[in-house]
Amino acid sequence: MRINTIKYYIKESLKSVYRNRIMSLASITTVAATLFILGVFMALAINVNRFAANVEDMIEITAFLKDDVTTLKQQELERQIREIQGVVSVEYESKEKALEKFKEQLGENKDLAKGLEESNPLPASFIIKVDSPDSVEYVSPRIAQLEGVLKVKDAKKTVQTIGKLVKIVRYSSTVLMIILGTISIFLISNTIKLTVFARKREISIMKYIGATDWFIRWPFILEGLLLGLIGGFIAALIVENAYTYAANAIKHNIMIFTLVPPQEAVKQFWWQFSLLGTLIGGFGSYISIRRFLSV
Amino acid sequence: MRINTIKYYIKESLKSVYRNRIMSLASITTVAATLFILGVFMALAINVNRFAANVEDMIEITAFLKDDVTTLKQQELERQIREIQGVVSVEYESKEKALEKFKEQLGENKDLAKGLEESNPLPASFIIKVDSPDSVEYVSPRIAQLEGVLKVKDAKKTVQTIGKLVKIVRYSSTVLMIILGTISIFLISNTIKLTVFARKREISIMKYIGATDWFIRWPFILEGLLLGLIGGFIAALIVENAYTYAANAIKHNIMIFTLVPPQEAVKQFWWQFSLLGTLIGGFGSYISIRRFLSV
Amino acid sequence: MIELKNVSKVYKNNHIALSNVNFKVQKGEFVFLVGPSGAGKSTILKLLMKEIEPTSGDIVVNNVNITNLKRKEIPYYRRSIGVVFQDFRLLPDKTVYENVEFAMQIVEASHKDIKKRVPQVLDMVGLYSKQKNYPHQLSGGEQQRVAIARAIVNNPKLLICDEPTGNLDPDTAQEIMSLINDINKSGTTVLMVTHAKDLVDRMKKRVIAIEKGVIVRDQQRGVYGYED
Amino acid sequence: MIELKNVSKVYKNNHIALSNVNFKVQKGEFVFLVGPSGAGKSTILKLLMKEIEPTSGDIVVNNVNITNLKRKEIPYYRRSIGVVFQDFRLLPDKTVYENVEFAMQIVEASHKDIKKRVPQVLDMVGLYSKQKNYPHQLSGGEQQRVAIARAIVNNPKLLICDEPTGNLDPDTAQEIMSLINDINKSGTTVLMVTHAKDLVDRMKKRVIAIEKGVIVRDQQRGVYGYED
Ligand SMILES: Nc1ncnc2c1ncn2[C@@H]1O[C@H](COP(=O)(O)OP(=O)(O)OP(=O)(O)O)[C@@H](O)[C@H]1O
Ligand SMILES: Nc1ncnc2c1ncn2[C@@H]1O[C@H](COP(=O)(O)OP(=O)(O)OP(=O)(O)O)[C@@H](O)[C@H]1O
Ligand SMILES: [Mg+2]
Ligand SMILES: [Mg+2]
Repeated sequence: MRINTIKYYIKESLKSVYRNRIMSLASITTVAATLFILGVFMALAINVNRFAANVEDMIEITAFLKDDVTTLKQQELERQIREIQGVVSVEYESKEKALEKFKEQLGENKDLAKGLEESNPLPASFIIKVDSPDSVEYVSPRIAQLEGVLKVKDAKKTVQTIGKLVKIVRYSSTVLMIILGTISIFLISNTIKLTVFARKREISIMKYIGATDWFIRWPFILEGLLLGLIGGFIAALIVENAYTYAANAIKHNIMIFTLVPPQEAVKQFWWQFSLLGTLIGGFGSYISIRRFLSV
Repeated sequence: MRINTIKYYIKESLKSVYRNRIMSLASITTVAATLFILGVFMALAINVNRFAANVEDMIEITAFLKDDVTTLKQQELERQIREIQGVVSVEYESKEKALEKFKEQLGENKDLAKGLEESNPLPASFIIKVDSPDSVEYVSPRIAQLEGVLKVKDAKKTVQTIGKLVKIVRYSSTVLMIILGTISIFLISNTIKLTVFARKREISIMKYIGATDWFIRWPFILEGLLLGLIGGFIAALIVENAYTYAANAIKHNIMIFTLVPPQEAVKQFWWQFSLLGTLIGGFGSYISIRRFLSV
Repeated sequence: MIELKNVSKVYKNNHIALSNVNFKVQKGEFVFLVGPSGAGKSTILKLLMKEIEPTSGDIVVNNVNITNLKRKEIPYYRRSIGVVFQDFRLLPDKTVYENVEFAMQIVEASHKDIKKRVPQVLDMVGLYSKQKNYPHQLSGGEQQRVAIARAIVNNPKLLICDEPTGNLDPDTAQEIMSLINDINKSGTTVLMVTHAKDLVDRMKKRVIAIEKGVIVRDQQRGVYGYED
Repeated sequence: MIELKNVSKVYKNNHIALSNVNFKVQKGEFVFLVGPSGAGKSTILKLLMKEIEPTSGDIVVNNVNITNLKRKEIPYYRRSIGVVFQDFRLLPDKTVYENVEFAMQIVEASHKDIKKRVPQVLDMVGLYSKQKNYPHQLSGGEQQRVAIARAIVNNPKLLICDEPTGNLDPDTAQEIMSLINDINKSGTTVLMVTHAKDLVDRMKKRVIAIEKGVIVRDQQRGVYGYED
C-alpha cells in the first residue's frame, strides 16, 4: 500500500463525512444516543451493585457469651472464631456496652431500662462479619459449638433473603447490561447499514471501474471509525456530566443515600465509550459494505 | 380524493415495504429495539415507584398515652386525632400489646423482659398513619397538644429522609423516562430519515412528473405507520413476556420482594406501544419527506 | 403557447448558461432546439418545467407567467406538460407498466382509463412485451422509450423532449419521430432538443439554434445546419 | 484479443438476450457493434467486463478465459479495460476532476502522474474548464465526455464504448470519434456500440451487426447498413 493511497483513504473518508452530512449526523447522533442510554444503565447498575454490596456488609452474626467467661477465655474465643473460614472481622461488646445499646434502641422510651442497671441481665457478645451471606450457614454452627458461647443469633431467614435479593439484582443488572449492549450495537449498525445502502450505486460503480474491495472499504471503515469515535465521546461526555450533576444534587439533598462518586463510577466512560463507538463504527461499516461489494 | 387513489396509496405502501425490504426491516427493528428499551425502563420505573409508595406507607406517628387515660377518654382522643387533616388511620395499642411487641423486638433475648410483666411500665399508644411524609410535620404537634397524650414519636429525621428519597426516585425516574422517550423518538425518526433519504431521487422524479406533495406523502406515511405499528407491537410483546417471566422467577425465588404483577405493570403496553410506534412512524415519515418535496 | 422574454440563467458557480434568450412558440407548432453540447438547451427545458428558476426574465406558458406560480400550483402546471428527460428519470422500483401508469395515477385517472390507455401507449413505443420489466432490466433504448411513453400517456398540450432518440438506432428513432409528429398533428405543441441531424433535416420543421447560451438562428422549415 | 465462443445469455425473466454468439477481435482492431434497440449489444459489453455472467459459452480476453476468473482477480482484469458505460456511471459525489482521478487512484498511480495526466485527458474531451463541476452540474453531453475521459485515462489495452456519442452533437461526436481513432492507432483495441450511422459509414471499420441476440453480419470496412 502506497503512502499516496493511505493519504487518499484518509482524505476520502473526511470528504465523505462532509459530503454526506445528513447521514454522518444521523450516524453520530445514533451512536451518541444509544451509548448514552447504555451509559445511564451502567451508572444505575454500578450504584445498584454498590448498594447491594453495602447491604451484604450489614449481615452479621452475634455470639452471646456466658456471664462466667473470663477475659483470658474471651481472648481465646476471639482467636478461635477468627480462624473459622469465611470470618472477616470479630468485635467484642461488653455487658455495659450491650446495655447502652439497648437503651439507645429503646430511644425515647429509655426510662424503661432504668431498673436494669443494677443487675445488668444483658450478656456480652462478639459481633462477627463474614465474607458473604452464604458463609453464615457454615460459620454460625461452628461458633455455637465453642465453649463459653451462650447462644448464636444469625437471622438466617433475613440473611437468605438478602443474599437472594442481591444475587437477583446483580444477575438481572448484568443481563440487562448485555441486552442493552447488544441492542446498542444493533441499532448503530442498523444506521450504518442504511447509510451504506444509500451509497450502494456509488460502491458498484467503483467496482465496475476496477477498484479492489479493500480500496473501496478503507474509506468507509475509516469513516465509520471516525463517526463512532465522535458519537461515543459525546455520549461519555453527556453521561459523565449528568452523573456528576446528579451525584452532587443528591449529596446536598439527602445525606443518608449517596451515589457512587463520579470518580469511581463514570470517570472511565470517556475512553471506554470512545473505544466502543470506534469499534462498532468501524466494524459496522465493514459488515454493511460487504454485500454491495459482490458485483 | 377518489377511492381509486386511496387504494393506490395502500397498495403502494405495501409494495414499498416489500421492495425496500432491507430498509423496512431496519425501521421495524429500530422501532422494536428502542421501544423495548423504553419498555424495560418503564417496567423498572413502575416497580421503583411502587416500592417508594410502600416505603411511604410505612411512615407512622406513635402517640403514647398517659396511664390515667380512661377508655372513654381514649375513644374521645381517637376521634380528635382522626379529625386532624392528613390523618389516614388510627390504631389503638394497649399496654399489654405494647409489652408483647417489646418482647418480640428483643427476639431471642426476650427473657430480659421477664421482670416487667408484674408492673408493666410500657404506655398504651395510638399508631397513626398519614397521607404523605409531608403531613407528619403538621399532624405531630397537633397530636402532642391533646390532653392525655404523654409523648409523640414521629422519627422526624427518618421521615424527612425517606420523603426526600422517594421524591428523588420519583423525580429522576420521570426525568429518565422523558429523556428515554425523546431518544426513542429521535432514534426512530433518524432511521426513517435515512430510509427516505435513500429514496430522494424517486421522490424528486415524482415531483417532476407533476405529483402533488400529498400524493407522494401518503404512501410514505402509511408505510411509516405500518412499520411503526409492527415494531411497537413486537417491542410490547417482548417486554410483556420478559416481564412476566421475570416476575414469576422472582416470586419463586424470594418471597419478600416481588415485582408489581404483570397485569398491572405491562398489560397495557401492547396497545400503548403499538400506538406510540404508529404515531412516531407516521409522523417521522411526514417530517422526513418534507425536505425532499421542495423541487 | 410558450414565450421566453429576456431570459437569463446563471448557475451557482457563476456559469452563464443562458443570456437574454427570447423566443415564442405558437400553439400546435413543432420546434427543434439544436446546438452543441453544453449550449444551454436542457437549461431552457428545465426552466420551462420549473426544475430551475431563471436568474432574470419571464417565461409565459399558456398565458400564465410561470415564474410567479405558487408552490401549490406547480404540480398542476407540470401535468399539463409531457416531458422526456435526457436522463430518463424512470422510477427504479416500478415496472415499465407501473412507470407509465404512475403518470395517469397522479392525475387521478379512472381505473378503466388506465387499463385501456397504458397498454396502448406501450404498444406505440414498441414495449408492450416488456411491460413487466424493471428499468434496470431494460436496454438503454428501451428505457428511453418508456420515458417517451410516460410523457405522452396523458395527452399533454405541450410535449417537451430532451434528446429522445439519443439511445435509439436510426430505424427506431425514425419510428418515434413519426409518432411524435402524429401527436403534433393532433394539436400538441412539441419542443424537441436533438442532435439527430438526419431527422431534423428531413422533417423540415422550425429550428432554433443556440450556442453558448445565445440564440444564433431561428428558422422556419430549417435544417440542423452544423458540421462541415 | 477478444473471443466469444458460443456465448448465450438468458436473463432471469427468461428473456434470451444472446444466443450462440461467436466472434473474434484481433489486437489493435477497431470494431463497431451495431443493431436495433434491445438487440443485445450492451449485453455483450456487460459480459466482457463481467458485470453479468454468460448462461453458456466461453469468453476469452487477452488469452484468459474470463469466465473462470477468481473473485480477487476481477478488479485487476477490469482495470485492463477502459469502459464508457451507456448510462455514464459517474460518481455523483466527486467532481469531474475527481471522477477521472479516481480511475488512476485505484491503480495506485503516483501523485505526479495523476497531476499530469488528468488535466491532459480532460483537455482532450474539451472539459478542462468544467473540472470542478459535479456530474449534476453538467449537461448530458458533458457527462458523456467525462465518462470517455475516465475510460481512456489509464491507456487501457482494450477500450469498450457503449454509445459514446448518443448525447453529443455531430461536431463534438466527430471530434470524440477521431480521438478514439487516434487511441486505436496507438495500439488500443476498440469495441464500440453505436447508432451513429454517419460516423460508422464514414470510418470504414469492421462492423458486426446483431439482431435479437444473433449476429447477422460481420463485415470488414463495413457500413451501418440499416434504415431504408
Ligand atoms: N447545476 C449546474 N451548475 C453549474 N453549471 C451547470 C449546471 N447545469 C448545467 N450547467 C452548465 O450549463 C451549461 C448548459 O447546460 P445544458 O444542460 O443546458 O446543456 P445542453 O445544451 O443541454 O447540452 P447537451 O447537449 O450536452 O445536453 C453547460 O455548460 C453545463 O456545464
Ligand atoms: N437484467 C435484465 N433482465 C431481463 N432482461 C434484460 C435485462 N437486461 C437486458 N434485458 C433485455 O435484453 C435485451 C438486450 O438488452 P441490451 O441492453 O443488450 O440491448 P442493446 O442492444 O444494448 O439495446 P440499446 O441499443 O437499446 O441499448 C433487451 O430486450 C432487454 O430488455
Ligand atoms: Mg442537455
Ligand atoms: Mg445498450
